[in-house]
Amino acid sequence: MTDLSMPQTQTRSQSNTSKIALRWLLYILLGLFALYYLMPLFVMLTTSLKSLEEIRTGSLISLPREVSFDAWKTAWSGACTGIQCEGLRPYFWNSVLIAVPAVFLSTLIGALNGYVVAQWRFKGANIIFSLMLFGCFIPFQVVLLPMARLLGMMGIAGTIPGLIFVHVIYGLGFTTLFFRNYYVTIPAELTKAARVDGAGFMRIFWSIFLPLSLPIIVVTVIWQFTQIWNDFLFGVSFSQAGTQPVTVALNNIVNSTTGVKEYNVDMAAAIIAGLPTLFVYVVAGKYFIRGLTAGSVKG
Amino acid sequence: EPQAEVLHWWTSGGEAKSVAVLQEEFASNGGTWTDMPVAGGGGDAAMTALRARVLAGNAPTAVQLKGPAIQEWYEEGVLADISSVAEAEGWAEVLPASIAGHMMCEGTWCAAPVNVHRIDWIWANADILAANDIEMPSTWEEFNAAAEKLQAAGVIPLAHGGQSWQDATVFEAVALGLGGPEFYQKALVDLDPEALTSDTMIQVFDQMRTMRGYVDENFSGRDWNLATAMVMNGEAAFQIMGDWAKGEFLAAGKKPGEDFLCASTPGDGYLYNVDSFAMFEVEGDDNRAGQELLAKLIVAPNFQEVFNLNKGSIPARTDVALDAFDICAKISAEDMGSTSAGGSLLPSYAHGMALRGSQAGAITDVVTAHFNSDMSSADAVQQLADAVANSY
Amino acid sequence: MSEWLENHLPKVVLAPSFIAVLIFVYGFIGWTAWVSLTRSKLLPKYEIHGFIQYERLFDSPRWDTAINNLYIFGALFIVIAMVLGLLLAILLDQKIRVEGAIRTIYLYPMALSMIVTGTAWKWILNPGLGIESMVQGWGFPNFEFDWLVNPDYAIYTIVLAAIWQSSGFVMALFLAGLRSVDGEIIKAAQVDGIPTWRIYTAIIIPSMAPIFLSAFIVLAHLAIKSFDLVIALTGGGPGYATDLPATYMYAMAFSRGDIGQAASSAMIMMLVVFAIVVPYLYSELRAKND
Amino acid sequence: MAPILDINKLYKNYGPVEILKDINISIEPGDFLVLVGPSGCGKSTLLNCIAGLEEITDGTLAIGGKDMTHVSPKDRDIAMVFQSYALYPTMSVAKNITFGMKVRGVDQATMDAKLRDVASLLQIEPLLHRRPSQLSGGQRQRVAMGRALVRDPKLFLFDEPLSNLDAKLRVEMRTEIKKLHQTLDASIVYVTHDQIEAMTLATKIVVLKGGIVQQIGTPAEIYNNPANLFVADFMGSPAMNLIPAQASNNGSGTQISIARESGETLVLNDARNLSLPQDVILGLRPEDIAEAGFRAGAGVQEAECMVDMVEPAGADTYVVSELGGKQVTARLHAETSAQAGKTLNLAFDMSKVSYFAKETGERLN
Amino acid sequence: MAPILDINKLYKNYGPVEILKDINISIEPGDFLVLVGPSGCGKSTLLNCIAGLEEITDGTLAIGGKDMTHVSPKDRDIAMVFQSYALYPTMSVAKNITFGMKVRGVDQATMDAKLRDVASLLQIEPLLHRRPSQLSGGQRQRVAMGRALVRDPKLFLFDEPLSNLDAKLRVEMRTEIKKLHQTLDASIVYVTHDQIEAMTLATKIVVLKGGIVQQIGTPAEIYNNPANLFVADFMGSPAMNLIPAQASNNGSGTQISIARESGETLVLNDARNLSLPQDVILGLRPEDIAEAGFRAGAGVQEAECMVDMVEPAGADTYVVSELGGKQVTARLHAETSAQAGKTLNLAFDMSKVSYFAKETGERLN
Ligand SMILES: Nc1ncnc2c1ncn2[C@@H]1O[C@H](COP(=O)(O)OP(=O)(O)OP(=O)(O)O)[C@@H](O)[C@H]1O
Ligand SMILES: Nc1ncnc2c1ncn2[C@@H]1O[C@H](COP(=O)(O)OP(=O)(O)OP(=O)(O)O)[C@@H](O)[C@H]1O
Ligand SMILES: [Mg+2]
Ligand SMILES: [Mg+2]
Repeated sequence: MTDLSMPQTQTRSQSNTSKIALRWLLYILLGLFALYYLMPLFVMLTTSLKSLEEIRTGSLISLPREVSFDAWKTAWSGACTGIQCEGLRPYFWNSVLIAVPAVFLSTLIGALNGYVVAQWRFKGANIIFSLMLFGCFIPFQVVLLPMARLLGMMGIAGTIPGLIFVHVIYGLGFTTLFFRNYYVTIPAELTKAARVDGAGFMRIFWSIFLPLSLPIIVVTVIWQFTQIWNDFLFGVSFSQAGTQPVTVALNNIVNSTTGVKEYNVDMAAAIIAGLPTLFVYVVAGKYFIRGLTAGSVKG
Repeated sequence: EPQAEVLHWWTSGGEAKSVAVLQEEFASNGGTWTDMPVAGGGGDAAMTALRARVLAGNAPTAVQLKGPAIQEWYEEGVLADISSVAEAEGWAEVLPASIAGHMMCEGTWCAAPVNVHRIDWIWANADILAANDIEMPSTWEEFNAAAEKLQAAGVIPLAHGGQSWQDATVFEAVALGLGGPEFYQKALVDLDPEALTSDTMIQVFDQMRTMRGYVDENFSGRDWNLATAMVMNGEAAFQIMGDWAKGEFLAAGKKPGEDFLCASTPGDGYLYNVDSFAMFEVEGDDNRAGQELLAKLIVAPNFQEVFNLNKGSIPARTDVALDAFDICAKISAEDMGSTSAGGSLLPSYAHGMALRGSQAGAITDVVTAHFNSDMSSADAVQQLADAVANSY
Repeated sequence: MSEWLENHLPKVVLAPSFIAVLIFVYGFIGWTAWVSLTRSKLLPKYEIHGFIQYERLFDSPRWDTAINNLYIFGALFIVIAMVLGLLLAILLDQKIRVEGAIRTIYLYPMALSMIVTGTAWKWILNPGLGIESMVQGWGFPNFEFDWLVNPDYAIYTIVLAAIWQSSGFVMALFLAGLRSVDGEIIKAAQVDGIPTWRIYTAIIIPSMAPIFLSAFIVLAHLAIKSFDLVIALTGGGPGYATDLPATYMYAMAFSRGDIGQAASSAMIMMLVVFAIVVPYLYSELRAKND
Repeated sequence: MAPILDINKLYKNYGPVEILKDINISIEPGDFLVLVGPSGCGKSTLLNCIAGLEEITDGTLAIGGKDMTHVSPKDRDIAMVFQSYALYPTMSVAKNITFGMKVRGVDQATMDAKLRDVASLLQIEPLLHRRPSQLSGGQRQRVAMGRALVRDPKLFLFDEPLSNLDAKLRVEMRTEIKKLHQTLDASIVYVTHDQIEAMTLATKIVVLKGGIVQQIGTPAEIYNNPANLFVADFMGSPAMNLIPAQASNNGSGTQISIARESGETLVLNDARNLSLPQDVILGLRPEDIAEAGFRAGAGVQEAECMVDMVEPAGADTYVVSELGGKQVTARLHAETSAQAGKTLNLAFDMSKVSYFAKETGERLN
Repeated sequence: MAPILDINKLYKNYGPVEILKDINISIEPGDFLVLVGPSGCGKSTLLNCIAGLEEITDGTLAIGGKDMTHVSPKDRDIAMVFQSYALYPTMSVAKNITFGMKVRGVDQATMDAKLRDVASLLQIEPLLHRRPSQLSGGQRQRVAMGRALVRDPKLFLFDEPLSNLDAKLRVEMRTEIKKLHQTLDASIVYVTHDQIEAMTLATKIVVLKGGIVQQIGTPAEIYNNPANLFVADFMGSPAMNLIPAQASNNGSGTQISIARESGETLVLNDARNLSLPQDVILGLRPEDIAEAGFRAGAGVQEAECMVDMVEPAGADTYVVSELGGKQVTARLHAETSAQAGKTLNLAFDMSKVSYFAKETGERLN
C-alpha cells in the first residue's frame, strides 16, 4: 500500500496547520472534480423532474420549480416507442434476456480461454491470443453487414440468441485478455499439484481456478454488462420486432425527427435505461478496483 | 390471414399515434401488425437495421422509405410489385403526377405514399410581427429588411438549429426562392453543372451568408423544436422549417393565424417531402396478403385524412376533403394543387426526395461547411461542383 | 482416444474461439477489404473496380477533416484522460475518508451510454443554455464559453465529454497500479529524504509503465471507435467540423448508401489501429515469454 | 557519550490494537543492536517508529541525543535497508544510490566521489549502469546497502536484509555486513527472525515477543542465560532442550529427577546450591550434551540413554533421545558410532543448565 | 529388488537450450535421495520430469520397475510437495488433502479414514476446517505433506519444501520429515539448495550444476570426499576452505607450502604418500582447523596465524585468518580467547585434507 499521507511531520505546530490546509485543498479539489462528473447527471435528473411547460420556458439547467414524477411514470410505462405506448418496460426484459446469457457465456468462455493461454501454453497459443486481442479493436460498424449475412445464413437473424451470439463473439477479446492477465499471476505449481493429484484439464479449471477468480469475474462482468447493456448498434441492426433491447426503445423515445420532444420523459427514460449499469457500478465498484489490482492491469 | 411487419421511424408522441391509426385499420381488416420502430437520425438508424435485415434474408414486409431511395432499393432487386393494388385502387388518378413518379419503379408500383410534407414554410410569431409592424415577407429582400428591423429591435430575426439537415432546409428554400423552380430543378434535381456554378448559385450562398447574421450565437447543434420554442416564446421572430413545426406550436396550445403565422418561404414553387412505404419481397401468402392490404389502406382516403390530421402534413391524394384541417394545411394543399399544375411542385433535396443519398450528402456537406465558416460564396460554389462530381 | 482428448483438451477448448475470431474478425476484415475495391452502393457488390473508392476518399475534404479531427481528438483525449486519471488516482490515494463514494462518482460515467448523456452535455455546453449563461447570470457578463458552436473549437467539446466518460476508468486503472506498488519502496524514499511529489514523479509513476500502456491501449481504442459521442453531442457539426472517421464511415454506409466508400474508410481506420496495436502486442508478449 | 539511540517508554497502537508496549532501549555509538522475535511480534513496526515512518503513540525517541519523536524521517539522519531491498525499479544502480543526494542538492563532484567510494567498498562498480531487475539477489542487497552507506548517517536501520537470499548467500552477506560494521564503526539497528544471524552479528540483542521486550543483552548473555523459556527456546539452533524435571536440594547441591519413557528415572546432580521449587523446567543446549568420554569438567555427569534418531549433519551429528517426555537433542562429533535403537552413554554438562519456573517460564538461577 | 526409480540417459531441452544432460540416477526402495545444486541448475526441471509434468527429450525413466517415460502424472503413482506448497487456496485443509482421492473416486469412508490418519500423524486435526490463507508457513507445509502422504504412493517428490520457512521452523520441519521418512519407510526424491538440509536428510545425494551431475554419493562421501572444487565449495557451511598451495613429495609424505600475506610461508606435512602435481588447491573444512591443544591425532599440525575476525555464533566461534590469499575460517569452541588482530596457534588436521587440481578442479586424492 502506498500511503504517502502518513508522516509529513515537521515540528508539531507547524505541521498541523499546513497539514490541515493541505487536506482542505485536497478535499476541495476532489469535490470540484466530483461536480464535473456529476453535472450531466444533475441536469438529467432535474430535467426529468420538471414539467414540459417549465422546460420550454425556463433554463434547461436550473432546479425544477415544481417536482413532478409524471415523466418517470410515462417513461417507464406510457411513452410511445412506436405504435405501442407502453414505455420502456417491455424492452427491459429483452435486454435482460440478452445481457445475462451473453455476459455469462462470454465470461465463461473468456475464463476458459484465459486459462488455456496462461496455464497450458502450447506452441502458437500466444499467436492465437494476439489474434483474439486484435478483435477488441475492430470498429463494430465494419462488421454489421457481413454479420447480418452470416446470422441470416445461420437462421438466427433477428432473434435473441442471435444477439447473444454477436455479443459473445465480440466480447471474447476483452474477456480473454482479462482472464489471461489474471491467470498468469497464479503460480504454475498449482496446476502441477492438481495434475499429480490426478485431476484433468476441466477438473482443475472447475475446482481450482474458477473458485479463485472472483475478483476478475467481477471486473469482467462489470465490463461486459456495461458494454452489452449499453449497446445500440448491434441491438438495432440484429433485432426485429419483439426482440429489441432497451437502448433501441430509449432511442425511439428520445430520437424523434419531426415529433414533439418531451425532454423530461427523455431524461427519465435515459436514467431508467441506465439504472442497471449504474447499480452494478455502485454495488460492485469497490470489487472493480480490487479486481484490477489483483492482476488484470499488469498487462 | 394478412400479416405485416412494418419498419418505420415514427416513434414518439403524435407520430406514433398517427401510425397507430393505420395499425387499427389493418387489424380491423383482419391483419396482424408487427411493429418495428427504429428512430434516430431522420431514419439513418432504421436504414442501418434495414440493410442488416435484407442481408440476413428476412426483410420486413413494409418499410418507411422515400424518394430516390425507393428506386435504389428496387435496383437491388428486393422490392415487391404492388401494381395490382395500385391499379385496382386507381392511384394514378388521385395522386399528383410528380408524387406518383416517386412510387413507381420502372413502370411498376413499388411504394405507397402516406402524406405530403411541405418543406418551404416560414413560421412567425404573430405578436412580434405586429409589434414591429412587419408583414410576412414575400421576397427575400423583404425578409432581409424585416430581419434588420427586428435585429435593431433586439429580437433574434431567425430561429435556427445548426444541424446540417436544418442548414440544408434553409438552403433549398433560399435556392427555390431566389432562383425559381426552374433553377431549382436544374441545380438540385438534375445536378446540372452549369446551374450549380451559376451566378444565381452565388447569390444563393450570399443570401445564406446574410442569414447567418440573423441567427443567434448559440444555434449550433440546436434541435429544431428548440428553435420553434424560441419563436413561440417571442425570443425569435421567424423559423424556416417543414410543416411538422406546426405540431410543436399546437402542442403548446398556440393557435395558427393568431399566435403564430405560417406562410411559404419567399418565392414560387413548392418543395415536398412525401413519406411512403415501400413493399419488400417477402415469403408466404400471409405476408403478401398483408402487404397488399397495407398498401390499399395507406392510400385509402380514410387513413390519409386521419393520419395527416394527426401528423400536421396533408394527404398525398388530392381527393380528400380538407374541412377538418387547419389553415396552414389548407394553404399547403391548395399550393400543391396549383404548383402541380404549373410544374413547380418539386422534390425537397434536403429531405432526400430529389437525389440519391451520396449526392445529397455531398451537397449538404458544402452547404453546412459554408454556413458554419467564413467561406466565400465563390469558393462554396466551386466546392459544390467538385463534391457533386465526386459523388457520382 | 480419451487419452488423446485429455492431452489435446486445451487446444480443443481454444479452437471454437479461435475459429470464431478467424471468421468474425479476420474474415470480415477481408470482406471489407474486398468491398472497398468495388462500387458497392446501397448493398455490397462483389465486382472489383480497383482503387477508385480510395481516390474518392482522399479527394474528400470531409475525410480530411475527419482524419485531422482524429489526430486532434485522439492526442488530446488520450493525454488529458491519462493525466487527469493519474492525478485523480494520486489524490484519491491520500487516505481519503469517503474514497468509495468519490470513486463511484468518478467511475459512473462509464456506466451510461452516450446516447443519453450526450444530450445533457449538449445543453451544458450550449452557450445560451448552459455554463456560459449560468456564469453570466452570476454577474460575469463577459464570460464566454462557446466552443460547442464554434467550428474551430467544437472538437474540443467532444474531447471534454469523452474525458468525462473515460477518465474515471483510467483513474481506476492507475489507482489499482498505485495500490500494487511495493510499500517498502516508498518508505525507502521517505527515509532517503525525497519529497512526496518527487516520490511520485521519479519513482512511482515511472514504475507503472505497464499500466500506462494498458491505459493507452484502452483509450486509443475508444478514440478510434468514438461514435455515439459525436452523434449525440454535435452530430458531426457545426458543418462537419467534428466528424471522425467512425462517423464518416457510418454516414457513408448507412445514410448515404455508399458502402464502397465506407469500406475504404474502414480499411484506413483499421490500418491506424494496426499501427497502434501491433507494437503493443509485440512488446507485451515478448515480455511475458521470458 | 550520549546514547546514539534512546527509546523511552515507547507505545505504538494501530487503532485499538497495542502493537508495541513499553519499549525501553538505548544503544551507544558503534553498537550493533539486533531485534529478534517471531513473525508479527512488532520488529518492523519498531524499526519504522525509529525511522519516523510510523507515528508513535506514546513515549519519546532520541537519536544522537536529540529528541526526534515528531521529526520527519528525512531529518532524522538515518538510513534504512529493507527486506525487499526497495530499490527504485526504473533507475540504474548509480541513480539508486545517488538519488537521495541529488534531491538534497549535493553537487555533482561530491556525488561522484561518494558513489565511487561506496561502489568500491561494496564491489559493485561493474553493476552501476544496470537496472535492479538485472541483478541477482545478492547484488540487489549490496545496492540497497550502498544506498544507505552513501548517506553516512548517524544510525543504520536494517529490516531483515538477508531473508530473501538463499542459505549460502545469506552466510556470505552476513560476514560482509559484519565486516562493514567493523570497518565503518557504524551504529546499527538490525531486524531479523533468524537467531543465528542475531548471534553472529550483534553486540546487543533485544528479544521481542508480542510487542514486549523479553530480554536485552549481549549475545552471550542471551545464549547462556536466557531470561525465560521463550528466549531459551527461541535462541539457538537446534533449540535448547527444555525438559520438565523435579528438583530437590540435598544440601551440597541440587538433585534433579527426570522421568523417562522406559520408566526408570534419570537422576542428575547439579553441584550449585540453588533454591528451586519442586517442579522446574531444565534447559540444556545440545552442545552441552556430548558422548561420554568426550567432555570432562566438574559439572559433567553421565547417563545411559536410548537413541531414537541419528542425524548426521556434516561437521556434527545430532542424536535425539527421549527424556521427560521431550525429544532431547545432543550434538555429537561427526564420527560418533551412535545408532538409532541402541543405547548410548551421554555426558550432561550440569554447570551449564538453566532452570525455569514451570508456570511463569521465568528463569530461576 | 528392482530400483524404485531408474533414470537412464535423460536429456531435457527447452527449445534449443539443454537444461539437463545425460542424467543417470537409480534409487532403491526406502532411499532418501536429495538433489542439491545452485539456483537454476535444473533441480526442479528434473523433478518435473520424474513427475511427468514435463516431457523428457531423450532417455528413459522407470518407476517401480515399470517404464514411465510417456505416462501421464496421474498414472505414475507419485506424490509431490511444492516449494510454494501449491495448496488449493479456495478449499479447506481437509478438502485440500482429500481432493486427489475424490478425483480418483475413492469412497467417502476410506477418504475420511485416511484423512484422519494423516491429520493425526501430522498433528493438524484442529486445522482441518481452515483455509490455507489462515495458516502459518509451517502449518501450510504440513498440509502440503498431508496431501502427499494420503496418496501412499510409490515415490514422494519434494521440491524445496522448506525454503519458504524461517530458520527456526526450517530446522523443526527438517526433523519431522526425517522422522516421517523413517516411520513410513517411504522412497523420496527431495530438492533443496540448502546443503545442511541435504546432509541431514539424505541417504543419497546428487549434486547438480548446470544440468550435469557432479557427484552421487552418501552424505559422508560427499562431505568428506567431494569429487571436485564445486562440490567441495557447495557442501558444508561455512564452506570448505580452499587454499592454493604448492605440493612436493618428500618420500615419507607430502609437503605442502602455503603463501601468506605476511610473506612467511606456511609449511604443513601430510603423512599420506600422495602423488600430486605442484600446483594444487588444498581443501580443509573449518571444523578440521581447531585451536591448538583442542585437537590431537596423527595428522594434526600446528601453526601460528593472525586472526582477522572473530565471529561468535552461540555454540561455536568462527575465526577468520588469511592463508594463500584466501579468507580461511576455523571453527573453534565457544569459549575461545581468540581476538581479532592477535595471533593464535591453530591446529590443522592434515588427515582430512582434500586436494584438487588447479585447472580442472577435479579431486586428486
Ligand atoms: N498498518 C497496520 N495496521 C494494523 N496492524 C498492523 C499494521 N501493520 C502491522 N500491523 C500488525 O502489527 C503486528 C506487528 O507487525 P510487524 O510488521 O511489526 O511484525 P514483524 O515482527 O516485523 O513480523 P515479520 O517478521 O513477519 O516481518 C502484526 O500483528 C501486524 O499484523
Ligand atoms: N519453461 C521453460 N522454458 C525455458 N527455460 C526454462 C523453463 N523452465 C526453466 N527453465 C530454465 O531451466 C533452468 C533450470 O530451471 P529449474 O527451475 O529446474 O532450476 P532449479 O534448479 O530448480 O532452480 P531453483 O533452485 O532456483 O528453483 C533455468 O536456467 C531456467 O531458466
Ligand atoms: Mg517485518
Ligand atoms: Mg526450483
